[in-house]
Amino acid sequence: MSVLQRDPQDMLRVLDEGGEPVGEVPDLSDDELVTMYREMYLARHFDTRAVSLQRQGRMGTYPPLSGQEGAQVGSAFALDEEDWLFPSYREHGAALHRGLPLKRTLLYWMGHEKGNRIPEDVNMFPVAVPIATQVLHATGAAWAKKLQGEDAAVMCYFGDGATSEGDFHEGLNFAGVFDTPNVFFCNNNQWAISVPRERQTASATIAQKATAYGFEGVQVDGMDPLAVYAATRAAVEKAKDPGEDERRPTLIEAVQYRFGAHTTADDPTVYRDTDEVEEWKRKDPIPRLEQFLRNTGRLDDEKVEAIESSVKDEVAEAIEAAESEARPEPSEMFSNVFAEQTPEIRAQAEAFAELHERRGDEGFLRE
Amino acid sequence: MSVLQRDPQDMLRVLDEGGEPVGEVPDLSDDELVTMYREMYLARHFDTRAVSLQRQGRMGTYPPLSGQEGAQVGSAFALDEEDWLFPSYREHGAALHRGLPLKRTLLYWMGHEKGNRIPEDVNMFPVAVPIATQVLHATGAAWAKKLQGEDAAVMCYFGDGATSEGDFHEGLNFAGVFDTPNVFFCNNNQWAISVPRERQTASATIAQKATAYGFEGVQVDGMDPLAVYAATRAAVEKAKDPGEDERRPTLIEAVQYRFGAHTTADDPTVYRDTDEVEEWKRKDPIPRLEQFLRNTGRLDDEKVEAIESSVKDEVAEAIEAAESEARPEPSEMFSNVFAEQTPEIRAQAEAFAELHERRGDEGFLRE
Amino acid sequence: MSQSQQTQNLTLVQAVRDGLHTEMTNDDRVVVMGEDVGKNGGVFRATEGLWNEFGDDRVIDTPLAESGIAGTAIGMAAMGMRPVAEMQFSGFMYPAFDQIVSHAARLRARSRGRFTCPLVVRAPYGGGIRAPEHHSESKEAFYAHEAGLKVVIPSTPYDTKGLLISAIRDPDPVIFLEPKLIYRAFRGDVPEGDYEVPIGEAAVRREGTDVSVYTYGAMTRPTMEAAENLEEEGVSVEVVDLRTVSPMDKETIVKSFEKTGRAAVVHEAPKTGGLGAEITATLQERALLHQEAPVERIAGYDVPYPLYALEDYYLPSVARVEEGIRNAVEF
Amino acid sequence: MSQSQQTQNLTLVQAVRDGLHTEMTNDDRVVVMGEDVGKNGGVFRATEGLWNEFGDDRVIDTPLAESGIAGTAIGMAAMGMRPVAEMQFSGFMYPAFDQIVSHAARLRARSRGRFTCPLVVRAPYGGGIRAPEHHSESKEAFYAHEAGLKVVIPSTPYDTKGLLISAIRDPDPVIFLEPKLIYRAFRGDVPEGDYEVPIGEAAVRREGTDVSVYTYGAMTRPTMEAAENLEEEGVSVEVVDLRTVSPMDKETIVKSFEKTGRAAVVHEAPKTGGLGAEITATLQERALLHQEAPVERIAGYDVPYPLYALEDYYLPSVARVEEGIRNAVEF
Ligand SMILES: Cc1ncc(C[n+]2csc(CCOP(=O)(O)OP(=O)(O)O)c2C)c(N)n1
Ligand SMILES: Cc1ncc(C[n+]2csc(CCOP(=O)(O)OP(=O)(O)O)c2C)c(N)n1
Ligand SMILES: [Mg+2]
Ligand SMILES: [Mg+2]
Repeated sequence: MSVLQRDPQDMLRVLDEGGEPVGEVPDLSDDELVTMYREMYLARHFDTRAVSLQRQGRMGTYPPLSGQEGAQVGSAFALDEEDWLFPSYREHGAALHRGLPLKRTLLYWMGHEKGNRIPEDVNMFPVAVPIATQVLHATGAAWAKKLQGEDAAVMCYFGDGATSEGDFHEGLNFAGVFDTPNVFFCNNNQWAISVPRERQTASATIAQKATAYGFEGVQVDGMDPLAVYAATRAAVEKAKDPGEDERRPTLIEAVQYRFGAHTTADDPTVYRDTDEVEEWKRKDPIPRLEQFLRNTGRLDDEKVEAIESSVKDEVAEAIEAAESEARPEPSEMFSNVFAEQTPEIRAQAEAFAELHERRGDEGFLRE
Repeated sequence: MSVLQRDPQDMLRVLDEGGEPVGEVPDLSDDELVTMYREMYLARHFDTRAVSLQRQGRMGTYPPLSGQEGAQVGSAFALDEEDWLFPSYREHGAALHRGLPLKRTLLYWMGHEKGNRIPEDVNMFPVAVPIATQVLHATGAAWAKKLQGEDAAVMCYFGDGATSEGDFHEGLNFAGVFDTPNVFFCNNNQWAISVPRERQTASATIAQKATAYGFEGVQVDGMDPLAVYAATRAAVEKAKDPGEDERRPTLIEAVQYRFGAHTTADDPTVYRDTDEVEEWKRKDPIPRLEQFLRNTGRLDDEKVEAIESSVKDEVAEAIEAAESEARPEPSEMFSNVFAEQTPEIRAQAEAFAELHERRGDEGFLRE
Repeated sequence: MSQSQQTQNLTLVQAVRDGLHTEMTNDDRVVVMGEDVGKNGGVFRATEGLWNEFGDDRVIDTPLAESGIAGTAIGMAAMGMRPVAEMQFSGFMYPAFDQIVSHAARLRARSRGRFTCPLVVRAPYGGGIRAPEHHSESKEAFYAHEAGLKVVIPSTPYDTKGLLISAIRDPDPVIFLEPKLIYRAFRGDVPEGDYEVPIGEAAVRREGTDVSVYTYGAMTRPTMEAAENLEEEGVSVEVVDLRTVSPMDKETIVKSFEKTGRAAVVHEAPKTGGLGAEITATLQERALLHQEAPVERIAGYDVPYPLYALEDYYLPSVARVEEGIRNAVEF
Repeated sequence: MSQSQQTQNLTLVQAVRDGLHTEMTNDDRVVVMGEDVGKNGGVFRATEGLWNEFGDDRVIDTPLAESGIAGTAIGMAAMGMRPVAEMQFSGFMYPAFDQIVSHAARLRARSRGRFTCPLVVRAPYGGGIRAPEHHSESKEAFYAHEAGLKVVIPSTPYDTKGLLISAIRDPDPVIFLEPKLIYRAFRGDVPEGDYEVPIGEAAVRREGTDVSVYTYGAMTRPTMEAAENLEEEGVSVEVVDLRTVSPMDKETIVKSFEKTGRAAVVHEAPKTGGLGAEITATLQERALLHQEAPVERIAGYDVPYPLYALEDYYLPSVARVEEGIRNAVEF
């Protein structure tokens, strides 16, 4: 039986909190497993540095991901090269696995549109801030792949809060009707800013919402990267049509926790207990995978130290690069609105340039 | 076990197609049963006349209900005086049960806003044309009743097509979270204009969509008014909190068929087989209930004839009354926008009046 | 358009269908999607026969969900397809409003050109056909105010086909509003096959020297009729049909006004915040020194569109247009 | 406001909270609902402490669904409650757009007064706080173009509280847009307890004789600063703060213009189709004979609102406002 066919209320697990296998370990090479660990570690370290950049006024509002690395990296790992990824705004970890340079992620949160310009060789869509809107884009993209006869799965991330939006419903419903090659991946981190999961919906699980769309929903321990990988891989394969007319979308609910604030503008102590946070920290996906890798001889102190130091260098370099990026030219505001500038936009751009020339940056920048 | 607790894929029935009981006949008096029959009959006759008025150019586009009388009247019958009804645009049968004068329904489809002015003593909302939008109004109204401490259920009608809209999802999700006293009643008539039920969603039933919201969904034979009554009554009671914390909304899927066109502007022969129509006509709720009432001695030829002739008179009178209603004053356009006219609207109304005075109706009316 | 092209005599809605058919034949990235567009051929028959010819993968009946239609179409467009999404009536575009303004309009800018959105959203639009509630909207101003969208409103069968082909070929999203009052009101010559009418260019429908009247869509007809009536009274009216309301052809608009110094705008949309305001503001911005009278705004009233018993009083009529033009001339 | 009332020195966002608190105390039909408005007190703390004081039934954290919030609030309003729905940012109102324009705006008209919709939809609005994407919109023109909605945009703490109380008491739906750039930029005296600032009345913030400048919300500050700078150059600028953008106080608008004959409008919203067009059209409609120069529109550009590295270039700055006013004066 496929892992997708289990009762949506029966959560899939591979590793327990101590890193001991309690389910079937997916078939990944030693290298892959260590890379998975390294990327989770990288995501965590990146996150810590990003939060502190924001605190120092070197970056704008930023949404941290700590605690969610297992779900992000584990799931992104299950994608093949040709597959696509549609993120929300928090999937910096999944993005780095896909190959989005950390510098781009930093630039975006530093207020540069360029950060949203995904390199041509990375099959990923830009960040989606309006909640759940990307579910429809991902469905449409998968539908396009199917109509174009390309065999690619389209992964879409969203939060627990996003499941309340109409666009979540419409996207999954279209996917069910048109059998689009989608994997809908809900990062259920228990909170939508201050609103707890129980206030979001009365259904016992989010996975069971798939029933409404006539396809499978599975709940997985989102703090367990190997369980996440296993479920996602099955869903990716199913999306790519293993046999006659078996291509179907899947809804995955990865049960996890956001250790930090919703964004750097948020203070979670106002609405949740530190006890709850502590409890979830004991499920931290990083030590859990590390323990498993150590227990099975794939990782040791030396390797871990090497990873730590390479990760630190990598992040430091990215920050350095992002910070030395010049501020975009103000004229860029007027480009890329349309393929060709309209006369009105051209006139506005010219008027702006003239005034900027005359009054300089002081005529515009506020302190 | 409540009828609401059955498997959403197991359709509830009370009468078979020949009018023989195959389930528990609900506890309704003879009078009530005959009234139910009469109202279904009235709805059918009203519908026939309305369609022909449209054909004769005496009314605008009109959405017929033939085939759906059992679901409409059976469900409306299950409401108590204090309950509220939120219709879509096709529930003329449910509306007449609630006490909306037929004349109002006619006026509305004759293009008079007055038809949408529900009398003060009728607990019903105006028609909702934008699909599924009324689901949220009904949820909000039920929530208001609960917050105001009033014990009233709020019934909301919508079609199978409506279940694809985001507002359906958001409404049911709110209802589940806030335990609002709602009955969500889906008139699944198999078609959303030309789009068949299977194209609308891949879920096996619409009833099972309730799983996504954490409350019960039940499928009922919508061509069987007694089954509809039984399920709706159970849902109304549940909405009104039979015991400690048991107040919950319910989703009812009434499986039925629209015998005629979507609206008088539609030609169903373009998209569906007459065979299908014929097959469903054999399930017609009116002869079915009639047979049951005759078999159980509640109805005979004489009574049926009396009903027929009183119904004809009633509809004829309503048509007469609607057609002799004066065209609304053009100035009514400018009233009821706000409680008090704004200066701009007042100025526009005055300019209009001046021009109308000067140029007369010929200055405005197109042939 | 080459000399040798054959022409057909089509209604406006037939021209829509012909435009779709032409581009579907030319370009297999084009798909048509929406409610009832398939076997049923659209509630106005704008997609009649396309499903038979192009099949279920290119003429797609969707579930009843406008945000779903627009949002999936955006995803398709980003992946290299050319979706033409039908909204059954413009009054039912609002559930898709977020997808249209937050995403379709901004995908190119947000991604600095990495992703684009060559999407056409078509909708029957405007009043006058005694339709039910919410079926008679004209809210083009909403879309014209959102940077990143083009908004086209044709008034003749010829323009309809040519503009629709241009819209489908446009690399950016186009809102294509079809005045359903004149879907079948008259016929016009429409070339077979391929041609474009460029987006962003107005057409002078009638030359005149006393006053410029700007209009578009279904209001072009009462405006032309009023202009003819006034001609008989000795008033020479120039009628400019905008055809594209965003981006507006300000050059043509201003040029006409420089000649006449007097103007009126005619649209069905409510007066306040309608495009009449934008046109007026533009005229006084660019040509105040030519202005001899206030620009008259002949528009829908600032009230919800009434049910059909009163709609003729709501819509600008020939008489109202005449009076408005006369005010501009006699000021 | 009675003489004896105590005043507090509040920021604009505190005035929002005080207005909500006052009306929740006065009228138990008032409920506050939205995302994170409860225990969290709103992402800007506009509802801070209300949940503690009034409890879960009157300060309601909803699921994350804007159409759901607006639509259920309409149902509540129709049943005699007075919901105040918060949209977390005005850029996230679009999912609720259909409910707002198709229902809230029309319930009274559609039902000929049988049902009404005394609903307030509040949202932090506008740019300038280095917020993420989609958080800096100013699209008041969308709502102002829909008949049946009132649209309020305050610029001072005093007005904020008084207008919010008026909005809650208003028998019809009010869109209440709060300029978040000035949520905490300064403080002002705000009476304790009850008072109303009437909807539909503009305020002359500064008298002047050479030119009238119309603005509202956060743009009032750079406009005032520009006016002061120009005063030093000998230009006397009158500044009119609209406060309510729909219905507009055309009387005050026109009166000022009749005095000065020159005008500018300042708003953050994109120029094309923004309220500057409506104001300009109104001025030339009612007072063309006084007009001595084109009305300058100093507005956001017709481009998607840029990420924050460039937002200062997008928003009308003091320098741009000065230049615009000067153009109007020197024409
Ligand atoms: C349509 C919309 N409404 C509101 C917001 C404001 N907002 C940003 S994140 C958020 C909570 C999202 O919660 P969830 O979906 O669980 O994702 P998480 O942030 O927990 O990853 C809200 C309300 C938004 N971005 N978009
Ligand atoms: C938001 C919206 N989109 C489209 C329409 C046009 N329309 C009117 S009825 C209808 C089909 C409705 O189907 P269903 O919900 O099954 O109800 P039925 O008409 O079968 O009773 C459509 C698409 C509409 N009224 N509102
Ligand atoms: Mg969450
Ligand atoms: Mg149906």
